[in-house]
Amino acid sequence: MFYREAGQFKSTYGADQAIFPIVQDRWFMVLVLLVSYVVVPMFADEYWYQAILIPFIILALAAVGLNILTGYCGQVSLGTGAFMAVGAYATYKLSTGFPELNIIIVFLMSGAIAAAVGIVFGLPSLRIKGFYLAVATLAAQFFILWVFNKVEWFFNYSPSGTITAPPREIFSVLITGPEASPEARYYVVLVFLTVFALAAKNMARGHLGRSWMAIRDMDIAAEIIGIRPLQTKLLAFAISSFYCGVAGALYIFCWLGSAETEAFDILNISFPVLFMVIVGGLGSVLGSILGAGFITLLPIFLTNAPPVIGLEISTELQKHIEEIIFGVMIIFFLIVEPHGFNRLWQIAKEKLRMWPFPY
Amino acid sequence: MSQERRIGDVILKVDNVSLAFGGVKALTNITFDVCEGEVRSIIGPNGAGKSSMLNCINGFYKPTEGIITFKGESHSQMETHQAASQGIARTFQNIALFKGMTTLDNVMTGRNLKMRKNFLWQSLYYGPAMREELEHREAAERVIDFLEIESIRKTVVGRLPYGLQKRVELARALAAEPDMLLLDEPMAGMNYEEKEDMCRYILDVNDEFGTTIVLIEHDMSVVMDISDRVVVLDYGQKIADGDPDEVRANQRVIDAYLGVQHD
Amino acid sequence: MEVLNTFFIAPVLDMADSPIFLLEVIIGGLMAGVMYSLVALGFVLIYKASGVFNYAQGAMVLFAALTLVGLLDNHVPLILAIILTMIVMVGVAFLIERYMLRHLVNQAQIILFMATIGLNFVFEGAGQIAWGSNVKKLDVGIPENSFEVGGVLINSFDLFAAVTAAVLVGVLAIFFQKTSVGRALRAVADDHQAALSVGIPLKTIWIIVWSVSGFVALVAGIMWGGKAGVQFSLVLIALKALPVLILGGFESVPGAIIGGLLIGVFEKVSEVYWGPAFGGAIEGWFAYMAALVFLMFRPQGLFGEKIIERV
Amino acid sequence: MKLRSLLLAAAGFAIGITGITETDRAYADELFFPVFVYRTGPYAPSGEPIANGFRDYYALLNKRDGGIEGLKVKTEECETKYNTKVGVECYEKLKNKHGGALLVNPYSTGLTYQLIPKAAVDNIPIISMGYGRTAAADGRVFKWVFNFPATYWSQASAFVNYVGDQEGGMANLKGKHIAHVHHNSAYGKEANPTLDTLSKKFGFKLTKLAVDHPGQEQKATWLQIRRKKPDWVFMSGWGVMNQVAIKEAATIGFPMDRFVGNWWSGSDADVVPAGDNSIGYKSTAMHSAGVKAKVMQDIIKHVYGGDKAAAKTNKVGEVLYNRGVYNAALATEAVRDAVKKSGGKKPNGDQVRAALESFTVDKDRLAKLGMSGFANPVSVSCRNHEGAAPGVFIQQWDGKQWKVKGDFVPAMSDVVRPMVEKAAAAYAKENNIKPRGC
Repeated sequence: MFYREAGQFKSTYGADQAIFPIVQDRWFMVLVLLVSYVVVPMFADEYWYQAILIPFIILALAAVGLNILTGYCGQVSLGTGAFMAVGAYATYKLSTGFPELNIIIVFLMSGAIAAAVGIVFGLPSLRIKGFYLAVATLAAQFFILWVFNKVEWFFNYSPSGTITAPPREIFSVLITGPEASPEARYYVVLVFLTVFALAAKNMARGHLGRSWMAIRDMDIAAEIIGIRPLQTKLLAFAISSFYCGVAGALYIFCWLGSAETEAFDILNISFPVLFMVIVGGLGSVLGSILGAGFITLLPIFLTNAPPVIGLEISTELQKHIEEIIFGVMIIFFLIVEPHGFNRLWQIAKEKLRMWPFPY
Repeated sequence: MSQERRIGDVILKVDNVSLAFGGVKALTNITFDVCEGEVRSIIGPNGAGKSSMLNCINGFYKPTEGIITFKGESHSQMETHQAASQGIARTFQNIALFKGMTTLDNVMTGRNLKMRKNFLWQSLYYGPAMREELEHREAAERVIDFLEIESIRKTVVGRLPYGLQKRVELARALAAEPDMLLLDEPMAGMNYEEKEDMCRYILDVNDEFGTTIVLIEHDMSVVMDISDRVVVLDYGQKIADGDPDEVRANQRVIDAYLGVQHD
Repeated sequence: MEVLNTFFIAPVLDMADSPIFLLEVIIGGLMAGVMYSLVALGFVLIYKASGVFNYAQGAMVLFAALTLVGLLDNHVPLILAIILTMIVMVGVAFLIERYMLRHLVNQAQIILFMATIGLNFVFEGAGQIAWGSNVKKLDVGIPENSFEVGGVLINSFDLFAAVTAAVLVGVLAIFFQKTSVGRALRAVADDHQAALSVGIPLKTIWIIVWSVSGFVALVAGIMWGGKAGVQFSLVLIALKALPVLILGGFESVPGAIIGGLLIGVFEKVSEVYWGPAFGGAIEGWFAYMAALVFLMFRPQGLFGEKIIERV
Repeated sequence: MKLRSLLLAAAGFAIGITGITETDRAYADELFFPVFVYRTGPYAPSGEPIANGFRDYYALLNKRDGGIEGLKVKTEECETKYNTKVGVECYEKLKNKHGGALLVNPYSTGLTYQLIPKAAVDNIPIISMGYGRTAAADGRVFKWVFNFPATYWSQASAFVNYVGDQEGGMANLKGKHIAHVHHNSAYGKEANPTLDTLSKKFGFKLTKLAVDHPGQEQKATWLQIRRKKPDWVFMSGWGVMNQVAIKEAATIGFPMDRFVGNWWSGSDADVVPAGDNSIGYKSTAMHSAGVKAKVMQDIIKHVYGGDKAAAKTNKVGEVLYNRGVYNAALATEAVRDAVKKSGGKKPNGDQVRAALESFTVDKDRLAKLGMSGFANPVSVSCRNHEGAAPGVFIQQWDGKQWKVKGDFVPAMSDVVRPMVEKAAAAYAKENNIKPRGC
């Protein structure tokens, strides 16, 4: 009833190509932005920022990046953790080496370095496909982390082998390091996600996105109509790694503050981010963000729900039950909607179109 | 109804091309040419090497021997994606659409080669990238109009019926504004009406845009009706070449189609 | 020049220095490789028959080993415990087919892969609820002493593992080649649709193949559990099997075996002789790199057929 | 239908999470200790006894003494799975609960790294007993972090001291060969700089062998040891790596009494899979194992009501259980000092920190704690957060239990301390911290 496109005629192709062609969608996005930029900071406390919102947003950024590669371009990668680590260590080296450099520029430069590394490890994708490629990207994962662990130059010869985010500010507001306020860090990561998600959406709906999807859907046909597979795939690797690199930099500089390579371990990052992309919906920017929400928030919810409803069970048993529920929910969700949250969102919109009349 | 058709000079020359997979010879010393603006058909029984021939022309297979000359440029080996930039577009025997994308997006991929704005402009979207996008959208819409697939513009092609998919594939090829269009059994699996429609589209393309068409088709009656000249392949060898009437009368062709034993 | 010496000359001289030790390293690699093969085999069986890349294979190894140890700790005799564990694994296979696979027929491979990740969590949680998270000693009476043959140290446990793997592969080969179920399995592996059309019940096949894979997981669990104690970390051995899979191919049983042995030898030789030059702990990524480089030259893997692309 | 359930789920979700941030009550008579545990996941075998030790010691305080100086002890466990991300959630959830955490024991290397810079902001002192950053021993830079009774570097130097002792004098170390088998992570590499320095000083040969995480396959490592035949092997292992290493050492016939693990490689779980082959294996320790100490007897009596079997299934007396008890006891005593100083009132984080900086547990106090002969005295100062005179015990596995062998082995502080101060200074410079003078 309230959500319908009937009567919204578009007289130009431009209007039809708009990112949210339907007026209600535009309002909805405005609402989401309003909530995240204005309402959330009014209510959130440090727990919300540090334990929920900031890690969620950073991982959502990584998921958007991986979705470019896996969802749009069809190249399954398990090297996300490594590319994030490249971003984090590059940021560390650059910002300790050139303390006067603006930290935002450092983040972007680190993203570019991650992109370069991504291109190198994307080269095998020309010949290796599917799960073989996925496993091959693990070579990147293990090798890169091994290097950061082994070569002391990367952590400035610190005897504990860790990197720590030094305090850096923009517009004289501290945004990294332990003293930075959670609000400031929240806004930084949120702006990054907003801008980068929009950019991803823009690329995805332009000719670049079409070449990626063409390679994904049928690489031979794509090549025959003139899409260069290697360049297209490498560009996807580069852009995806750029996103992951920036996410990795934020992960250390705006969230953890201090870490070693273990923070980017395959089980901590690479697999979970891939889950986010699949659960959210392959080839959907919005889906990546929803998927990141599901994968990061559900365990927190499952941990904290039983005490709230007055259930007292041992920590151990609770964690195991949590794991089972988490697993079952993934399977259940895939059975109900294999195309992810994005598809569910579309179905919801279809229903709203009809509402309150069921048919 | 048709304008005066202009058949021009030779646009494609296939010279002594052979193709082998391991020890198996798929094509042996094939030579023929295609003139600008004509409808040229390649026919032959199953396994005669027709699709392999097309695959050689657009660089997907690399001929073991021989030279292919297109618009004066000769090459024996080329990268698959180069053919497209030289102005060759094609459709496939088994539909090779991008199934996860909408009709419009599929057609737009046909114009990808002509779009130049890099990813930085695209990530901004507003400005040059949008202008370029809209320009090509208009071109794509002209093709969509032409093939009368407006109503399925925003439908994901994987969900379309077979006949429509074939048409979308043709649209994608046309969107590239090719000089030469390779059609691999565009009418396979269609009923009579659909075939008639498809014939009309092919002839219209040829007429209106002056596109050279190389066609593989099983249905002899269709081929004979719309082709200017026909090449006949059998067991990877050329057994006849000429206008439809000549070919129809050729004894080797009749034998091949009737399955007379080779000596 | 020094670089040349460190990376190319010194390791080779080192090898030549003590051929007996080189032999020992190679044998050590083969023994480790057998252990990798055992895990890889479970992956291959399921991938071959149902196209599912079963992320939960590691968790299945853990689950089977935990069940076995749990039964043994409750004084169930060994043979009975193994049989009971097998029954549990068959039951698990049945449940997986009934509640998961059946509902995901014809989905994309990556969706099935994701579903097995969900399965992985279920296995981890359920196994630990039932049997706890402690390290448990698994003692099924495999001898553990070492002896020297011509200066080469051999461990009877490793030897036992190698023999077990050989027997297991033999049994599987007979199962696949000689029994009607095995033939049906191969038919399904070749072509799902075709198998269905000649009346092979896909669902039964899936239950069987997941059960067989559960059996392989049990064997792997006994071997790895005997080595390191039965504990949660068994889940992680799946990561050790992945380079084997890309080298040997996801669909090839001999590939899993030969691939495992190759990776094992490669890992040990590289770690022992090149580890010092690089700074150690290189065997992990070296295995992946080696598999990757190999794949660049032979994308179809060790035993795959050359892929001819058509349109 | 689908939509409705989705909305319902979302609503439930929001409620569930909101429930976490509970409103403040007056908690003036409660001392809150958050307990970070890892009872699940790959490291559960180590995490469980530690967690039980904490739990039981706090229960003992409430049951036997009615709390600390008349104030009730309130604890809450939070499962970190030894995962930094989950740990951060735990920390943020618990730090302000029940009137605020007085101190934290992060019990996860990654979480400790994360919390070290944060402690000064949140005003919650960190006790990282035998893990975390070694440089934190320099209290001038790391005001809020305490790592008594010894750091990794002190431990490594104490190990060398022990070897020298066993070889009949430090002079005999010359020409000896020591191998360091270590987990290939920041943690595992901690001992390397110390061992390097000492190998130069005493002239022994050092071979460093890194084992890739998680370490289920170590054939290459142990074949190298078989070939190079070091006189001693020191191990910095973690999780499954320990168990496999001990088993492999037995396989190549390495003499077990010359194989010494660090304090994370010497728990009851570590020797289980190798069975009798592990007899003779040694490790460093901060305290003794077993239930002989009075505090253990008190736990069995007050917490388990004398039920020895129940105590055993709860791992009372295991090395890491005792570590939990020891850690909880020291944390408690520091808080006790702070309570006393504030006149019986509940202290805040800064007061606890101040108490920690003059924290002294001498022999008498150990006796009062029921820990005579259980551990060595600790004495922390503002400058030295590791405590004066650090060192380790050496314990040995006899097939049934861990037994401390010989005397307390002191660390070589003259070598280690300058290294600590150098590392701390580098950290301070990089992070714009002005070291305090003290």
